[in-house]
Amino acid sequence: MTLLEFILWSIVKVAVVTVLLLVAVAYTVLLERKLVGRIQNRWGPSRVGPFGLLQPLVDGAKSFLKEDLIPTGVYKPLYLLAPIIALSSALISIGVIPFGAPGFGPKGFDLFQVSNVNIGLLVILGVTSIGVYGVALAGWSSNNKYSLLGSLRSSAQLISYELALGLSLVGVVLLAGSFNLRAIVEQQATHGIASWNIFGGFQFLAFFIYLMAAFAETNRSPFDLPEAESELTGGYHTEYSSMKFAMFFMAEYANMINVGCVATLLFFGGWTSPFGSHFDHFQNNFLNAVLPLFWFAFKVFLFLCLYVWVRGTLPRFRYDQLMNFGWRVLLPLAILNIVGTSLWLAYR
Amino acid sequence: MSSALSQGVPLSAYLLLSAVLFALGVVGFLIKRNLITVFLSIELMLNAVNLSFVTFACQWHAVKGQIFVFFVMMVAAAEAAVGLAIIIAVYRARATLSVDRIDLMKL
Amino acid sequence: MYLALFFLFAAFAIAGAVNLLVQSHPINSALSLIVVMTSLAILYLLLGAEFLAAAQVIVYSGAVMVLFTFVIMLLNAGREEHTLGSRAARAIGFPAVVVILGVLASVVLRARGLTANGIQQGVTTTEELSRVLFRELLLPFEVTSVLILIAILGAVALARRGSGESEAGQ
Amino acid sequence: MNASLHLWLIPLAPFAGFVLNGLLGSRLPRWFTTSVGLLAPLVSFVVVINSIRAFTGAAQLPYVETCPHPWISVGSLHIDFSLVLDQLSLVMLLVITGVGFLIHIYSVGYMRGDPGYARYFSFLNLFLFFMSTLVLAGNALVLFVGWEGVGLASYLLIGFWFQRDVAANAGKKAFIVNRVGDFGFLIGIFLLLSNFGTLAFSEISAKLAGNPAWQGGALTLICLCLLFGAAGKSAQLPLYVWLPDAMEGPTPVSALIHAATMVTAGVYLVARTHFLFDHAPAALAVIAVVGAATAIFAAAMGLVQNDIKRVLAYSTISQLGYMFLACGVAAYSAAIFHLVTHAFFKALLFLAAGSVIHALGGEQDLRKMGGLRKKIPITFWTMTAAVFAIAGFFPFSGFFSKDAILYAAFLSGRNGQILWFVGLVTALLTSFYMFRLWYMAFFGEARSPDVHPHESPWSMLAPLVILAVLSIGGGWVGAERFGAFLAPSVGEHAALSTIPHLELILSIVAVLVALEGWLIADKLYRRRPERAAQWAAALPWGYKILLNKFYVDEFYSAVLVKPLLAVSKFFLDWVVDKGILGGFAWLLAGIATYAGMILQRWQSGNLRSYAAWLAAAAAVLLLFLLIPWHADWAASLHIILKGAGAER
Repeated sequence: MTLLEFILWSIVKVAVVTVLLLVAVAYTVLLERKLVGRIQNRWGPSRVGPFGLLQPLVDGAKSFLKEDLIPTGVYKPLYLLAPIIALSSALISIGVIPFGAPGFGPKGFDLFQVSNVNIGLLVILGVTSIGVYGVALAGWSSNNKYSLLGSLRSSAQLISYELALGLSLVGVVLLAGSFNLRAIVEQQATHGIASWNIFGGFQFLAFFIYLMAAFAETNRSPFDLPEAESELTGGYHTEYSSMKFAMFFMAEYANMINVGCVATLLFFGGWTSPFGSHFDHFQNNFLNAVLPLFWFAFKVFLFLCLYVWVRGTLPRFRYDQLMNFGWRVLLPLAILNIVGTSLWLAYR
Repeated sequence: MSSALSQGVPLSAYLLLSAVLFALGVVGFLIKRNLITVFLSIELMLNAVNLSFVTFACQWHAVKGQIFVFFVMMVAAAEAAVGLAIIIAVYRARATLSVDRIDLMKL
Repeated sequence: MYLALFFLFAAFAIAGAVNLLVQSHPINSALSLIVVMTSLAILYLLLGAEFLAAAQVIVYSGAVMVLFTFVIMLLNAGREEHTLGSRAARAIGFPAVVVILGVLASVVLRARGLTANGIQQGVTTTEELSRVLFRELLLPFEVTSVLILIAILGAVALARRGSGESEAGQ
Repeated sequence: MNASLHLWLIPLAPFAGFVLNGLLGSRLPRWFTTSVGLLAPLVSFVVVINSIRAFTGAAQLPYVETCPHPWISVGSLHIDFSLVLDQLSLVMLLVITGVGFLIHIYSVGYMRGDPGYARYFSFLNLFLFFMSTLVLAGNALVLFVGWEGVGLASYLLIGFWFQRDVAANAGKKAFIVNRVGDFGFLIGIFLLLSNFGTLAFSEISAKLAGNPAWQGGALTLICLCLLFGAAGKSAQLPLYVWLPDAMEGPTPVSALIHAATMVTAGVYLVARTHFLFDHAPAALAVIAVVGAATAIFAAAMGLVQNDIKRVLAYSTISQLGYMFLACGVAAYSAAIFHLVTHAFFKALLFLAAGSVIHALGGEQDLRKMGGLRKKIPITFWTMTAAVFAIAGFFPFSGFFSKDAILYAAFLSGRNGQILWFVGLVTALLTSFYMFRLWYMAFFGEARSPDVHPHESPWSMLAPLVILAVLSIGGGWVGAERFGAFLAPSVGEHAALSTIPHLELILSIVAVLVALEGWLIADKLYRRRPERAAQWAAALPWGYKILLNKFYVDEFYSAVLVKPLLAVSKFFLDWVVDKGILGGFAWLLAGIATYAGMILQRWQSGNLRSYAAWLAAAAAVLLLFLLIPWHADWAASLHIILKGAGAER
């Protein structure tokens, strides 16, 4: 493959994945509204299109057509930069996520992963850590006390939970002996559901920590303090409107999807079938390529449903509870998990 | 594919970049008046030196060069934590961050 | 492609560093430094230090610099005041910088035996790195953890609003 | 065959006790302090007992343990840290650890309730550490370490109640007077080193044995120096003044340090270095005279003291004089014998006195005592045993040892009879003042009716009883057998009388003299108490001199202390301190001030200028590293201009 081909293929892949991700984001919003509606015993959006399926399009159009307000007091360069940082860091992560089996594509080219990086997991963590700036700068540059409070809360929360998040993944990395996401999945592929890290790898504790930290990292309920509307009107995005607000919105849902993808890859065997590799190999090449995609999407879907479920049922934490939980519960648990896993690995 | 893809970069270029960044860091230390920015300049110098370390690690295929950078990062993190705490304390005491106004040992 | 990437990100790095100096608002300087650090992370990747690249982003860009912006936001640091400053800084400092840069550049340019890096030279895997780190350099590594602990304690002690008299009036 | 006796444990166990109690004692419960404090001397005592094996052939004597690492090695001088066990040190160790252990037990009761309980025990253990080091020392330097160490422990314990000025001053006095003596000792050590090239006792002894003609001269000087040191430690004339004041310390300390063990270190030193003194007859004569003079002088002062502990202090000085007298007539084994028995009965006297003081709630004045016989019977009876022992009645232990000394003195040369007579008079005085104390304390009516004496607890009484048994029976071993046992360490004392039954006659004379002392005391203080005052009134001049202790303290104060202070004031304060040091300090300060005035322009406090200097320094350093410096500056310049590559 020449350089030109490489670049062309890469551009195509990036474009397809980005579009897919944005569509997924849009429909995640719909999913959430529908599910929360059902949880609260109402219908959710149902007017636009069959079962409200066209609602995301309409929402998008609405955001786009709204007047773009820029308050006078803001620090403009950063005010404009912040949503871009937030959204782009949310979108970049998907670049290293493998969502299908390897080996499908011309000339050894990987069709179902934008880029297979040795340190894929670290890249995701790194990019996530950059995402903090979006929130932090948005709040500060808005020159609004609610925004500033929201962003300060958010930065502190993100930094605190990033630790627990990173540490919770160490157990998985120890099991796989690699940061490569494909290697991590392959390591769980043998016996289906029994060899998934969450069960076969005894990483249930790690998954729990990851889940909690992920809720916090994505500013989702019950850890949605940075945008707690009852206290801070809108938190860091109080002063944002129209498309810039939509970017934050999309970033949040894209992050949810990312987190779901990572959870799927690390704890639920990624694209592999829950029935093990015996049933996963068909003579039909097409099935072989598509079934893993289905499994991956299905697992992420379940994870998103979990997200929405939690949002629909749990109340919001208080700020000190949040910090205490992160530092005094999750962090020690994560360290305990690492110690336990490494001992288990050493004496296995 | 080839020539363009595998065209190497002389390591001296990295070293030069490192030297330039370091010099810029020193200049920043000399001309910046805000305590935080001065601190940022120090971080810039540290990063420049790190680049040299990684370059030499690449030159000699020595893993320890990279590990040294690792240690520098840890020290920088510790330094940032303490340094920023000091800056906060100084700001509380004097209500300014200008290095030219912070020139007395006592209040 | 290595060459192109190098020049791209070297340019980013230098631009970021210059911007750090030019900007008068600390938050801009901090963001410029993030640009520099992220560019350096890419350069580390080019040099085959992939773990360091990730660590650079996570530790420097993601943690240390967040701390900086956090403090800038907390103190609401404004633009720099224009003060006269020190004559010594200009009279001695700038020549010194020129000398340092000149010496370093002359040494680098005159050095022989420096190779070029490219795709052929391979990558230091995380495994290799950790093997050395946790076998040969275990003690320094552990000592670093003590250092960090001390730094945490120091930071807490310094930044905590003491019951001292200086705060009484505020 | 040479099984290890672990001598190192003897000093080290108390040291461990010192460290433990010193560091932790005040933070831990009392039972911990007590058990550590008692365990330390007990361990030492057990090791000492165990080392008796050496005399049944388990080890060769003298048995030596040397620290494997050389202690001091400078040029041709090599000094090891060596411990030596022979007959002499065994006897001493038995006394030190045995009596020491008893006194530790006694202290548990006596010091109960003192806020410095842990400190007290740590100091007491420290003392045992140094004392056993002193006794076990294989060379003069190790001995000196112990010597100085016991001085320190003594200082700490005399000034134990440092809140009281008197105690603190007494501690200082003891320390300073001892320093004077130590100065002599140290010079003696230097002279030994320059004359013999070694400090090990065994080597010096061997060199002297190989050269019997070596007499007097340098040896006399060395011996006099050592004697000076010994006189300081053992409170002999003229350096005795510190001992009476040392009674300000706790009574068990007086018993252990200032009666039984430390003050006898001087006697031990003379006995240990007897091979030197044997070659210096002049020095021996000086010792004999000093001893005899001290004995009678101190006994005379003891006659009129009213403080119970001070009486005992003067008695101690006097008895030490006896021991010196014995050394002076080369009867070392008799000296050591008296040392041992004296350790028993004097420790007992002090402990019993402590019990009396304890019973009276801190009262030390004899004139306020009386009638205690019935109230504290055990104390009384044990005290009685001790009084009879010190007075020299048959068959109490003091009789045997004192008798041996007097006998040896009588037979020593031309002036032996004079020494003997002085000793006899001293015995009379001793008997008198001891019975005076006995009567004043225990007989007659209670003179302070408002106090209600009570017997001491068993932790105090048990040592009293044990020591009483030892005071009675300690001498039955007999001076000859004792001498024979010690002979390998201190040599035979070969003076034999030509007169038949001389020893028996002398003994009877001594006992009669003691009896006379008793009778006088009986008359003056029991039957006719008013006569004592009449005597004092009849001889106002003599009584006053005695009461004021011959004005020696005043003499020292006027002749030594005050001029010294005056000179110090003038010379040290004005000339040295204010003149030289002060001037120098002013000069330095001036330089610093002016330099500061010039240099402070750099210390502007401006961060950026500091950074600039830093950068400049870095630049200079880089240049320095880059340029290959040559001796020839022109060549360097050439290379700089041509570039570094040109040098190849």
